[in-house]
Amino acid sequence: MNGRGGAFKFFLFLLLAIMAGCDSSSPGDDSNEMILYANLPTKIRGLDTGDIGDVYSAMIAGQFFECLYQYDYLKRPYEVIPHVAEGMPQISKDGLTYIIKIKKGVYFADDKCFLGGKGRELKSSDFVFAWKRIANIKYFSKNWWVFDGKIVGLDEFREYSKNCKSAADVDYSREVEGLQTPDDYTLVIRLKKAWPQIVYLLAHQPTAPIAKEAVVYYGKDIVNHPVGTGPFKLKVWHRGSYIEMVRNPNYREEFYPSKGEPGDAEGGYLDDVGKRIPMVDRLFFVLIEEDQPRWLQFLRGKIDAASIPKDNYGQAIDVSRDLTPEMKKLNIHLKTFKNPDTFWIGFNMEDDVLGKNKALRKAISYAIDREKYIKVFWNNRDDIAYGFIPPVMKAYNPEISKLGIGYDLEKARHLLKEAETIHGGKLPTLTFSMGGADTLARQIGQFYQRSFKDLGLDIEVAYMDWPTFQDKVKTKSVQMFSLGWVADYPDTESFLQLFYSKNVSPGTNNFNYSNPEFDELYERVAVMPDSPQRTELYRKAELMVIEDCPAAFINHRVAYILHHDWCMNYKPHIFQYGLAKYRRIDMKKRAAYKELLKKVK
Amino acid sequence: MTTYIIRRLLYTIPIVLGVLLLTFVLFTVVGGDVSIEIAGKNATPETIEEIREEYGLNKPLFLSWDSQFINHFKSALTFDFGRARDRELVVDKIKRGVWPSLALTVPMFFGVLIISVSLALVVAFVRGSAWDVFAVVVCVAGMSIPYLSFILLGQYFFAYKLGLFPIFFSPDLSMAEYVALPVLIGIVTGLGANVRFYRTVMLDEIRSDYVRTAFAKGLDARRVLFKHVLKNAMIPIITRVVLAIPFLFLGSLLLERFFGIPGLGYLMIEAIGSRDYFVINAMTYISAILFVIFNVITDICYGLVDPRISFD
Amino acid sequence: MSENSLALSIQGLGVSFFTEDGIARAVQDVSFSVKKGETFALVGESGCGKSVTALSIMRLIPQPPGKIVSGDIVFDNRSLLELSEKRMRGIRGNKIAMIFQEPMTSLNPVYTVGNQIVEAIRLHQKKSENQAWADAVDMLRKVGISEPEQRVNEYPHQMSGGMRQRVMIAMAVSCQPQLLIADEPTTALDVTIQAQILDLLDDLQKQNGMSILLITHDLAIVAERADNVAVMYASRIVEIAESKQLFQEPLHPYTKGLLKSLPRLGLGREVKRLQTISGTVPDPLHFPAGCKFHPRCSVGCSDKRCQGIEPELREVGNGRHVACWYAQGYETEEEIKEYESKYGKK
Amino acid sequence: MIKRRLTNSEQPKGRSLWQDGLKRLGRRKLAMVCFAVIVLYFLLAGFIYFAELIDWQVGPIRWQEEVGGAYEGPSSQNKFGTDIFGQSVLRKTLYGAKISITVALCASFISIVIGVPLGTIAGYYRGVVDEIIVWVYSTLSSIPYILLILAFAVVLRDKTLFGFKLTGITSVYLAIGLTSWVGLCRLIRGEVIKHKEREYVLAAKSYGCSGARIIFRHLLPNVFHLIIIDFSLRFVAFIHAEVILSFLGLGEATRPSWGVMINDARIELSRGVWWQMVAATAAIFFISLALNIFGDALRDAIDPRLRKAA
Repeated sequence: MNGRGGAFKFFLFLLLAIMAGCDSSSPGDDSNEMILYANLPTKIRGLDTGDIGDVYSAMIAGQFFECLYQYDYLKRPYEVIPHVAEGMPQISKDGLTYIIKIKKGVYFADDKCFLGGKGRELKSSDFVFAWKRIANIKYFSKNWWVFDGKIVGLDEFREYSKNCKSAADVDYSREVEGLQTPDDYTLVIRLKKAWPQIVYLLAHQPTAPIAKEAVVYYGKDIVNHPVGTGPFKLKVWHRGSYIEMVRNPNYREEFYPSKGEPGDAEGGYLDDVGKRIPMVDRLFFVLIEEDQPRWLQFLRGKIDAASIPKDNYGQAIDVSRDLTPEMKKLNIHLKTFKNPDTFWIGFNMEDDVLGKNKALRKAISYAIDREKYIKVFWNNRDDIAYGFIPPVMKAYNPEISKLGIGYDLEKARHLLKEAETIHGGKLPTLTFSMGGADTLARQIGQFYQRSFKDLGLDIEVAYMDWPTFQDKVKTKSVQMFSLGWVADYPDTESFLQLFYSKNVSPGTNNFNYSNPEFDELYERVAVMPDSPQRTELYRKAELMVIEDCPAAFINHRVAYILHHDWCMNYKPHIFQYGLAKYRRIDMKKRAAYKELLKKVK
Repeated sequence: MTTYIIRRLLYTIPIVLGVLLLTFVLFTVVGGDVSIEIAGKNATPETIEEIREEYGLNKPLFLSWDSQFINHFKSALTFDFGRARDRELVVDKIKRGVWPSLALTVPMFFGVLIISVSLALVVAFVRGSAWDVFAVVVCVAGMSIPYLSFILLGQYFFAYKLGLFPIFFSPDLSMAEYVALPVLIGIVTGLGANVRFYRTVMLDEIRSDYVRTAFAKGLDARRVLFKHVLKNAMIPIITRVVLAIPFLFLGSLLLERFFGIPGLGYLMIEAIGSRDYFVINAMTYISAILFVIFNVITDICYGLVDPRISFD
Repeated sequence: MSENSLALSIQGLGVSFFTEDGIARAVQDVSFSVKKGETFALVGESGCGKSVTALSIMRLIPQPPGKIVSGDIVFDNRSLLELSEKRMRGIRGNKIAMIFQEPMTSLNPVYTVGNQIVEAIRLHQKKSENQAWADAVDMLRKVGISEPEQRVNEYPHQMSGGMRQRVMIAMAVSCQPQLLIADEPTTALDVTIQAQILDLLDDLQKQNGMSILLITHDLAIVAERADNVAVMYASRIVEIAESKQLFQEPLHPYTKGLLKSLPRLGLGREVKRLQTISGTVPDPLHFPAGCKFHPRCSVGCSDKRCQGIEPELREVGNGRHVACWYAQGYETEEEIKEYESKYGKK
Repeated sequence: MIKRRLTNSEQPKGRSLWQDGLKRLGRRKLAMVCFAVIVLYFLLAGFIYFAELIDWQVGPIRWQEEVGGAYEGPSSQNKFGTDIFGQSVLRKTLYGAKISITVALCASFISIVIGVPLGTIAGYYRGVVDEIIVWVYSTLSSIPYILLILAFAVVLRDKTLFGFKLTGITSVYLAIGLTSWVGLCRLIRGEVIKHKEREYVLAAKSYGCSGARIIFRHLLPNVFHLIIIDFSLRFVAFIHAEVILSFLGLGEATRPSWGVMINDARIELSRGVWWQMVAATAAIFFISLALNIFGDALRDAIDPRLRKAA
């Protein structure tokens, strides 16, 4: 038996050695430390603020980087307020020149890229550098659309960068006429044409300033080293599992907002008014991509907040859309809010069958039982989309349920007959592409297939992974496809540009929709400042699109978020990222949760 | 011995070249262009073109000194796999994923090995008896249940229902805590095939003449099994064990996925989901290299266990 | 014959193998005894059950599927079949040793020969490691291996077949056994080496006074070396006799056939055509009814009694035993019926 | 000595390897039960093909039909319960046999079509051809199998090959088939090399048989049993591979397959919906068990030597 005993000891030894080798010391030993455990539902791409192209990367980067402007945390409707800017911009009468003052005493976090490792003060030239960098084509930023055709001289800078050999050869000292820095605290922006959405975009994550020192020092590795002026610093980024951040000790004096909307005081959002932020010392973003483990980790108190998976909806929410007693016993709070998004089945307008056949597109759109769809897949939470403007937008048309397209199988059948006449015979089997092959995607695909079968139309669903799907959409090689859009800022223009003919694939107009009348309207409305008149035009544009039917709009998501009661100041916000600085954690309550859990069980 | 190793290593060169050719054909020739995916949702055609240039996708495939094929070779031979889709160095990703993967697979591996070799010895000793039949039937039954079902049920009962183990990785857990259940599941799923394999190995040895000789000497069964049989059985065991080591580095695709263990298996699954050929290519290549190296090590180990083999 | 003069006595041994294809009665009703100091040969074609008989003595029948179903084996006045496994281990390798046919595979390839001999010595004798190694070297020298000091540290694969068989013998006789079972010890070896090995066995027998149970299919060996011979055919002993008698006057047709198939040298210039026994050894799963040899027998093949009733091994005078109706002198069916009335139907 | 012809019954039968093996196999009750199970699965798959061909609307074909509400547990009406759309899990499970068996059959077919000729050619002709073939399979086998399958499946998916669009199970069995011929090829090569030196081949050569004739008339029949045994054991692995590929989103998407069902059950389990998972697992379990036991029995019966290779 010696052989076995020896081997077993060896095995134990190895096990221990490995565990000792990579055991991260358990954080939170210091009981005074305030720690937030947030969930990161999907892996993020990188933390180079100029290249951030998705919500979750922005959510993380928002803790490190600060833009000129931000949205007020508490006020609704959403209002832009200064962040590192001293005040709102001074706008010239023609709306083409913006003068923006920058706060003094804003420092970058300490980092070894700076001389002596001490973060230096933020200067106006950091913005200019950051934006030229986005313009630099060799940098391949996903965010060029922000500035495309907007700022005087920046497009020329982009042209110039094309001729450079590599990103490193691009000379950032090259003058861009529309971006001037009279002094370190003043930024002058000159526009080619009116751009009323600019303040929203100056609050949009990719436009945050970046220190040239960091870009030079880290080179391509900048994706791993976010050096910003924000309230937190990156400590550990374990891409496969979690991101750990700590409070930035150099962070300037910032305070919790003092005013909110009615009801905020009752909601407990005003308990910390005037307190210095951030309040949390340490932040964990734990990567849990799948619903089930996330939900269970939440129930066990391992993460502070989580959305409700569709398969556990019944466990959390009762028929009256309130928390179930089980959740209430656990002191769990529910926050619901409407997302600024729309999901649809898009039609490729350049497709031979679909493009020329409006009746067919409409027939398909009328054949979708959106209510059932939302019931089956989203626990009845979401709003039906009759048009593309989501209800949270100011331009949302209250009459849209009557004006837009909803479920009407009779009408759909009628239209289909018409469509067959237009087509001149029996319609071929259409292909519907889905950017995923997971269970949900497959079930949704099946749902549509059944819906269209009821209509009398055969479709074939092609499931593919997201990259392939994207590739096919961008190369116009799909017929029907399932996609959606989340607004980056609270201006309906964000949706309108999706139908602008100059944005056809590989741009954002994946429908390849082209209507000169709409284009003309879009060009007119895009430069208009906010006014009731503009809202009217937005609605007109929406109806125009609905009539042409380049897509069957399905739903607007409504989020149901649960959080534990130790997670204070949890007010949902749909545009601002980097909200951890407002949060407060009651560590005692969290510590007591284990007992509570036992008691409830 | 040194010359033997060198000669043996030289034999591996064509294999490595073969692997390079295969990965190139798979991921570059058949796999196709990835520039659009990199460019993102607001991409312009010119950005896509620039990306193609940056990644060398517009170069000729084969017939040029600066062809993609030659570059593929160069990068593989220097272990420079470039950057993944998220612009992180592929090498960094792999380095980081190795430890969690090993923390999962090494205990699993030794657990399976020790339990299954011991069981196999016992079962081989009582061969032909009802216990033997029972063991074989249980093994085959275990092998017949899909791996995925094992994991699902294991996670469901032990973590969700009974709450005996953590459900998922969490930064406040020690590694021992969060690998416990996946290791357990891994061991249980691995036992069937392994016990059966080692039983066959042991039976082959037990049927040998030298075992009869040993019994004829008057040795008891324990001595015969542990002294004589086990050392001879070491040869097939070592082959299996040493050749399994490269797989340890790969982690476990499904277990890591289900338990959120940030290892190489998880990395691989994600790379598949996002068609990140850079990562898949690097993983394929590295594991092939490891496999080839461990093949050589296996041969050397034979020499250590089996006196009949000499390296001259 | 006094009991004390016997080294080994087997009575009515039956061994069966229970396989998927049916029960194979490998050994049936085998009885013989080996006197102290003599060489007893068990002769037969391969598959006739002689090796199984040998393994039964050692109680090394692979079990399952094999099983000793009847009979008794008496060694040293003790029934081996009744001993506990532990006591039996004390006999194996110590009182009864065995050497096997295949010297190539019978030694463990991963241990040195010294190691394997020492293991046997230390198992049965209270000797120090060093003493045992010295003994091992001595044994190797005794079995005629040159440079035993070096050889003792070699692995089996470094030796020739003959040398390995010498090592096997060294291992077997290292504890001075009373009985050595040699199961085809020379079959796998070259002819020149065969004689050396057999000579060695003779020498050792003289030195130690042990009995040898020599199992072989080679009658030539038997003629030279054995004192007594038992011939086995298809699981049964068909004839037992003193070696000389058997060669002079074989009684059983099978023995006759075997002897006729031997090349005889020195009988003048005339080279006789060697005769063979037609047909093949029956499969133990499908033994023919009656005398198992009858399908191949030139005498009794068409005889109804031979086809119907199996003859028992019986003394036919002169201390000779044979299992053949003809040899036993039962010429007619009436006689057999009479025999049956005496001894009961088979 | 009188020569005498032996009567037939006495003569040890000159049975062929096959007759002998099959006879022995036939005596094993368990193996025969397993064989019956396998036949049943194949018949089911064949039946579904047939029914689809003639558009015969029997139960499994109508798996898309709503037979009840969403996620209804097993009841007397729906023995295996229903899924999210109220489709019968029983029908889906039955239909899944078609997908799984198609995948495993096609993959086996591909691996045999590649592996056997290559192995035979390499073993028979040796020389440069052999070196190249050995190089190819050494290369393939130096990449961990699961990685190799995944790499093939990822790359092949949604590609168009010779006008064929590789969707769903097509890319699955191509990926499995194109990667799994290696073991078979190696086995056949080794066996052919062994047989090549046997007397009967040398004899055939000596009276002037062509290479092709020797291969087809003499060598292949003698290694054929290996192909069958290999096939029976590999079939199981292929069914299981389909499950994993489906889980990774590389498998069938539009029709129910066992892999897809288990994958779907991953989420359902948390609402206590276990029947889909159990149904699919059981379906896989029984055919795997049957194939495993039958394969072993077949191997033991036909070629006990091979036990070593297991």
